Amino acid sequence: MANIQLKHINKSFGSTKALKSLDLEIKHGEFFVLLGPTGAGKTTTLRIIAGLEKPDQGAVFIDDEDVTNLQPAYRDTAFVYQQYSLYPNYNVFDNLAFPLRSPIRKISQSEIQTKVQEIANLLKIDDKLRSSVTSLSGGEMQRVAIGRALIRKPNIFLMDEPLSSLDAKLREILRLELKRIQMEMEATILYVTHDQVEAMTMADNIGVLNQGMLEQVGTPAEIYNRPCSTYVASRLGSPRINLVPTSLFESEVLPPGTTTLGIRPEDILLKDNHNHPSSKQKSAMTWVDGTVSSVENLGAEIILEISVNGEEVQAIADPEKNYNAGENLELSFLTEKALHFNQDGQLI
Amino acid sequence: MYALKSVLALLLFSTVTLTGIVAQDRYITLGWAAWDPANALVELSKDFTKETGIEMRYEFVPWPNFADRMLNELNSGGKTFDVLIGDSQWIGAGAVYGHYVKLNDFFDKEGITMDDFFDPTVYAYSTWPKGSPNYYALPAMGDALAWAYRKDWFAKPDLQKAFNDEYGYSLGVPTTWDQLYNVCKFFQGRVVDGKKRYGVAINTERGSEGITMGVTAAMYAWGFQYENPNKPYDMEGFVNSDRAVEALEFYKKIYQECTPPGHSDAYMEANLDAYKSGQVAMQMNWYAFWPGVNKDPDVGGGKSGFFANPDQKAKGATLGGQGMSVVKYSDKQDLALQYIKWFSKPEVQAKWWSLGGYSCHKSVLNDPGFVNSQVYAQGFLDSMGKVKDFWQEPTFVELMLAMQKRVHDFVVGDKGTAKQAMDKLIEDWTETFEADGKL
Amino acid sequence: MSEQTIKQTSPLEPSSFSRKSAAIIIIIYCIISLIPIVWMVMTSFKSANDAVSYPPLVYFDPSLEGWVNLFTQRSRQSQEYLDSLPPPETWYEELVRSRQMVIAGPSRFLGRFTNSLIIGFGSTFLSVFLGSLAAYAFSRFRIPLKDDLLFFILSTRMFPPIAVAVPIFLMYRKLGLSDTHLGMIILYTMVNLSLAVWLLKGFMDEIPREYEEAAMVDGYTRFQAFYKIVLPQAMTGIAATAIFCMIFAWNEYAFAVLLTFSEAQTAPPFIPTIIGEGGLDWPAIASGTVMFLVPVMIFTVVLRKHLLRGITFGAVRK
Amino acid sequence: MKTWFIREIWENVASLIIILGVFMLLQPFSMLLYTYSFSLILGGTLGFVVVSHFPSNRD
Amino acid sequence: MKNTLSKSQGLSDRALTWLFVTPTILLLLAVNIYPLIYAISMSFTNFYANKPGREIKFIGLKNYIRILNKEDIWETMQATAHFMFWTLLLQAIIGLGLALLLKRNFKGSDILTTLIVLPMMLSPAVVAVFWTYMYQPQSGIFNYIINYFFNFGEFTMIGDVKLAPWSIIIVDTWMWTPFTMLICLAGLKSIPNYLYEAAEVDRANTFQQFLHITLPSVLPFLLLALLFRGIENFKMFDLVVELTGGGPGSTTELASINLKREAFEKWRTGYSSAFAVIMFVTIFGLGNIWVKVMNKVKER
Amino acid sequence: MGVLWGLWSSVISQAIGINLTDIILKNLHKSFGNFVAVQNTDLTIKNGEFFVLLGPSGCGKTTTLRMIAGLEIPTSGEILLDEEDVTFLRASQRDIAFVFQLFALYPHMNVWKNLAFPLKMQNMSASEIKTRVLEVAKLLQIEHILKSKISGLAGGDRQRVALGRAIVRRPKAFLMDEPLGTLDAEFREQMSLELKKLHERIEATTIYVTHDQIEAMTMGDKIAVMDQGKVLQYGTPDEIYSRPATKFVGSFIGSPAMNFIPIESMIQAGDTEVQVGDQKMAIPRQKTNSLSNHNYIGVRPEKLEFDDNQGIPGKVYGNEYLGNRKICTVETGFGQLKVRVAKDTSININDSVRVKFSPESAILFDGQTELALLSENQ
Repeated sequence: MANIQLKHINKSFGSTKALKSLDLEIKHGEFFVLLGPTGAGKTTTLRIIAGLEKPDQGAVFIDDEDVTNLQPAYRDTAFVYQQYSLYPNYNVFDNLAFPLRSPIRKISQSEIQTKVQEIANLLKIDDKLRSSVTSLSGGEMQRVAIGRALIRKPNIFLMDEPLSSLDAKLREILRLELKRIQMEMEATILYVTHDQVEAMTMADNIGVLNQGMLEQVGTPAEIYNRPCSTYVASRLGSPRINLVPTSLFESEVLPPGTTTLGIRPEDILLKDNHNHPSSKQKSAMTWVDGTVSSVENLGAEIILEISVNGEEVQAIADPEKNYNAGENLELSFLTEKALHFNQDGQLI
Repeated sequence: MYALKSVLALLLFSTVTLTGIVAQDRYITLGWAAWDPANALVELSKDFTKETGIEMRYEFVPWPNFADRMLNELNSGGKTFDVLIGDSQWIGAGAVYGHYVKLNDFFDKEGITMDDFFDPTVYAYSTWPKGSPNYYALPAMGDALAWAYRKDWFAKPDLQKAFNDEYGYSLGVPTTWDQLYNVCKFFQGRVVDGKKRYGVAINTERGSEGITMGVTAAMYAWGFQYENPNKPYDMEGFVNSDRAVEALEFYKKIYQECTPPGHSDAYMEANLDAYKSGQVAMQMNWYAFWPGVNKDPDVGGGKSGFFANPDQKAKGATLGGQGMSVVKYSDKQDLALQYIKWFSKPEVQAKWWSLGGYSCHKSVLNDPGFVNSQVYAQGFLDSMGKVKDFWQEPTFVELMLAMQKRVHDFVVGDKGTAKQAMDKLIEDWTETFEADGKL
Repeated sequence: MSEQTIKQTSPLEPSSFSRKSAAIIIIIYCIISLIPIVWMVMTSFKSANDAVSYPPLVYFDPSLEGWVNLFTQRSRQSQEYLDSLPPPETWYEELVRSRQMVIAGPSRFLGRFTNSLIIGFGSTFLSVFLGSLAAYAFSRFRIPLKDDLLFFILSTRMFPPIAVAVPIFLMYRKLGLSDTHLGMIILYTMVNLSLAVWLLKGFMDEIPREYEEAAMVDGYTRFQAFYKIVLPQAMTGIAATAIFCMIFAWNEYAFAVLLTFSEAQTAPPFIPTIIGEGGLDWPAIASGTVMFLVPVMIFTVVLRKHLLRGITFGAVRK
Repeated sequence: MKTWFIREIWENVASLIIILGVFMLLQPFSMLLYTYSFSLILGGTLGFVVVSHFPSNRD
Repeated sequence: MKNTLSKSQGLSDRALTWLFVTPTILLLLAVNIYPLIYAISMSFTNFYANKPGREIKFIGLKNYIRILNKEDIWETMQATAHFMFWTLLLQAIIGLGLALLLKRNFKGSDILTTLIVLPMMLSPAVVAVFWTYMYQPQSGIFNYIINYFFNFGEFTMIGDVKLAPWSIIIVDTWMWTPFTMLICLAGLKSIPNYLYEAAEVDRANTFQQFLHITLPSVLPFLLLALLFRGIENFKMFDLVVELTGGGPGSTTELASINLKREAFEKWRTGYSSAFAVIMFVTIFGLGNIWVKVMNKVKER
Repeated sequence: MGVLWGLWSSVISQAIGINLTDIILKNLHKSFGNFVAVQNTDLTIKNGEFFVLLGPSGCGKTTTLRMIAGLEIPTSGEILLDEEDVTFLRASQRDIAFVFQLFALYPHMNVWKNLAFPLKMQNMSASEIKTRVLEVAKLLQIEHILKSKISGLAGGDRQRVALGRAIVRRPKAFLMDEPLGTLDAEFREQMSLELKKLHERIEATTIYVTHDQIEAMTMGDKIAVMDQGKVLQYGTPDEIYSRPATKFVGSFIGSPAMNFIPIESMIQAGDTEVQVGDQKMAIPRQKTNSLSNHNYIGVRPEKLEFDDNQGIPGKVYGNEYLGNRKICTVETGFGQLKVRVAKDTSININDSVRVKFSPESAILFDGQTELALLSENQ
């Protein structure tokens, strides 16, 4: 296990700049998630660490050693892909054994046998060892792929959206298991995803990438609660954060320069015949009028889209209550829960 | 990977087995056309191997490819052949470009003299420049274009009567081209022995030399000349003379009116085929084939007669035949010369004739028994007495191919007039001679 | 509208009537287009006389004459000579004797056939070997002027053989390569290489890079990854390419007729020159043709799934 | 300025010239057209090679 | 674990690129580009390959001028054009027709496709020899079958000035219609079914679907096939040489056959090199167009 | 009332130019060879309704949709469109629009031609086509790409063009087969919103097929949940979430899914508690008997809570932070249970906890039929 440092990495493909002076540090035993939309530079970062891509500028350190010019084979990383991770010309056993058989590793046949067996047991695929990989289901394939990464206990696991090709239910299960395995093995994982739920639920630390630049690094709670920019704020949380002009809640006392307020939907309070906030809360709030424009019942909660002075605001409401489109209500929020952003979208 | 490996293994294996084949040392390779006389030569040469211990190998190339193949070989300096029996017209190129070994010294040393050989054959098959005492080949196979006819049909009384009714003279061997035409026309489409027959099979082939060899047979009979006898390479008025044009038109008339359907690209084999299968009453072909025809189960055994090229306004016959040369690029010239020495012996020449080869040796031809030894022997002598040959220039092939095209386009391709064809031929030939520096 | 009138499950599928009529037309076309091939096989079992009989014979007494003629050289002999020979030992000798001939030796056909095999396999191996290397590089690496290089490679295939043959003939004459197996192997490799590169590049493009990258991360070099991961996966493609190269080399005529004469001559220029007793020996030619074409037909049937890519340089895939 | 160097358009122009040249080469109507066909084909082909290096308008 | 890794590095990608590409490029340079340049340089001379020792003179564009003013060669181009025009037309119509029929996917269409494809895979030269047998005026099965239906009496396909051009068109069409068919079939199969369904719900009738969906989709494929066949037939040699040898007269003497005669029979090397250059510039030009169409088709 | 509604809808349809249509499926059945894709389906889709067919892949929802469109022919049953039996009519004779999962835009035509195609097929005049296309392009805000090639379009634009092609003809009904399935997750959210708004504007009868339960819940006026060719439940999103008719519906709807606690006893009418392991737990009063003695209690994650004293004992296996909430996975003797708790709940992995639920939130499912057992709560 090792720590990883990227220093001032620049990388361009033709005229597009994939990474712009990226600095990143991943500590030993950390589950680090790089979050960003397609094209943000997540995968490029991963490939630079693996050695599959060379940075135009900057250096990569693994365990404080400069590996920028080292071939992938000698970096001892493990890569798990979204798909195509398994070699279709080998069966499950051979796929698992493949990294161990590398000529630079010189591991005896019997040792390989034991190690494969161990990993197969851990991942509950021991009954599939002799199957051809093409006969496996999607979930089993991804287990084998993760197993092949685990088997040689590399410096670092690099995972490129490994769960995104699976269906929702399976994703939920593997998410949980992957986190458990990482904790038990104390593995260092750099995990790339565009799915904020995966990032929030698994990461020790999240790095939010935007157009080749790292916007913010922090624990899920830090990033959720104190996003440094409107970009980061809107990447996390479902339903999305409300970013509204300050004019909407005029009476607020705001820090100078604030142009946008960020209020999470769950922090919007509703005052109507259904809702009675406590008197202590009441004092800190300004109430405005709004009209329900649509109601989305997700079962466990209701998402109300409320139109306030021409702005659409989303709020989470109790599913027990009955709302109808066109209904008028008053809404507010707790001052301390609001995030203040300036003109450039930066947190004040 | 296994597939790749096995392919590689197979490749190696086949290469190894192949290289194993080439081993022997004392042998020579003789190249000739694939036809009946070649088989006779194989039979004849068994004696040579017996005498000298030198093994003989052969490469007989089918006629349509013969010139192509051999000239390719010579032009690329190939060592495949030691002895080559090549067409008379190749002598020029063989001598000028040094493909053939000049044989004068060898003849002198071994006491072989060209005086022992029939003069027209020496002139045609072995000298360059023509008629000079520079010998590049030993006359090996005398040949000329002649005709075979169905003697058995000609003898049928009902046909004789019908012919007489139509033409006013009796059906027999034609002595002029007019008569030849009458006979052809008579048989064209006639039912004989219950089957539909056609007049004649003549040369029409485009690819090598076929139609030229046929057309010149007619042209010579009309008195055709290639050039002004007083001014070499002056062709205007000779090549496209009225006689030449008339002969060409006559040939086309025969082609259009008297040949079997589809006879548009025929030379030796096709003519033989048509004749042997009973399609035609007559065929044009080389003497070389007559022994085979005479022995043929269907048309041989007296059913066929043979006659020399008929005359019209002049005497003439198209020369065929070949001389035997030693290839300059050969590594075994000594062995090859040994073979030529053996072949020139009178007793070998005599056996050569008896096996079906056409000897050019005077001891054979002047033998009193010669004329009666075969039914076609007299004709052969007659023909050889009046043969004429095509250009024997080093640029022979270009000249030949030009004539092939012009003549074939007119006769078979039905393009333009005879005069135009001959005019264009002069253009082509002039171009060639100019490029060669002769004009 | 009643239920019976519609039998197909989807209204867009062709009705069974239209399927049947399509099938009938196709079958008729198929029969017509197969007549030459069937006729060829039949002719190979005819006697020389039956082969040229009029009207053409559909029912005939099968004879192996054509096949015997294909493999032997014969010479016609007089009856007396034949009588003087010891009785024939084999069935084919007997057959030849019955035509008043004796076997003078084996024909050249087998040699030409072997030449076809050697040159075919040799050039196929070379072009697939070099082609897969080049195809991998073109598929994976950034190469300057890649598109131009690829077009250049492709264009070499399109050149008319006759046009290229002139300088090649002269070059080979200088190098002593004319009429040699090696010369023909190099030549056919050159022609096939473009097909091989294009086809194999197509196959390799379809193998996701992730596979070899995973292998490289797993501790293998790029070359090992190519060898262990890419090649095995491209195996069907390689096999298909190999067979296409083989078929090309097998069928090629123009170069063969211009650059080979005897030593290295392949079958296509030879078969038309099979001579019988005066004229073309059709049953022998038919036999040679059958023997020459059957391997290709078998390949075609086996390979039908890959056919399309091969014949169009991989432009169209199924 | 930039719009003058669009590959697709010029490729079509070059293709048309080549096709016109090939037509002239093969037509049975006029010897004159035949005589000048090769210049057109050669020009079109060389032109094609040049214009195929212009930037594509899809980039 | 890390210590077990040996530090010797494999070949870099760049080195590997050159290692992989160079042999191919070198071979093609040696056996293709060198001869090509050689041919171009010879085309400006009066070189005769069968006349060793003869002075080789630079004669500029004279060879080109002669070829481009020579009626004989123009005529071979016309013969080639006649051959190309009809083969392409027939193959387009029959090939597309067959493909449309085969697309109906009846039982056994797979096997029938394979059988139809057979002629295409055979050696043209060998096949041609056999067709000459079938074209025999009396014993040939082709003539027999035609006479069975139409009774033209005795006729000869390859010997007749009027019929010979058709004899080669028939064989080429027989051989290569499957090619057009296969590619059209691929084009047809590449049309996703949902396009027809979309057209159906957009209320297009069957004919309109053919006109607006099938035809536009299959046309690029057909063009690809025809261009390819056009290039192939422009340089056609083997099939026709063995079938008619260019005859009767010069009626089927295609450009390649004429070139072969000039180069390998008359040995006018310089002259024929110029002819060769004209042919491959033409093909190179058409090839560019072909690749353009191919890339368009590939994008689908 | 009915008369009024009819009048009102015809007024709307006149205004927008779209006919409103009832779609009725009667005992619809479809099999491919031995495989039964859809069995005995009865559904009524009302005028102007946004109707969602929801189910996992292969459940028969798409086949049902295609039968309504006329792209498949039912094995048996009837389809009524506006009271007309269209069961055996071809799609082109039905006047419906279909939005395909892969959009099915004509690749060789540009956007304009794609939009104009359906109108052209009706031999509409060129000028009218132009007005209509422009109108639709404006509605969908795709005026700027009208001349673009299809291959150059982004997913969202293709989606809009596909919708536009459906709208432009003003059909009787829209059928959509997972139209958002191929879009990126982020984009999907936005498009589903747009789609819903579009529907609110034009109010056309829409049948929407999806496998994504969130899409179904947020967009559908009515949802029919299908599995293995059968419609399991049919109702409003709320009904389907809170009162799943079968165990499958419970597990298919909701994220995370409903928890199922197995119980090994018969349920009798009148029961108010069940034995779970070694403790008794309160349930709503049951109205029917179960058929088997392997049954399940179904509880939604948000209805489970931690308790110090009572409930099912277990260990925290996973603890997933989601910003506004947490999902705890608890390993118990009855399998893993997912508990949704507030975001500030402090809980750690491997903590020992007890999980309980309020009696009224439990739904019991018969182990044999997997149907929900009726209780007084419903």
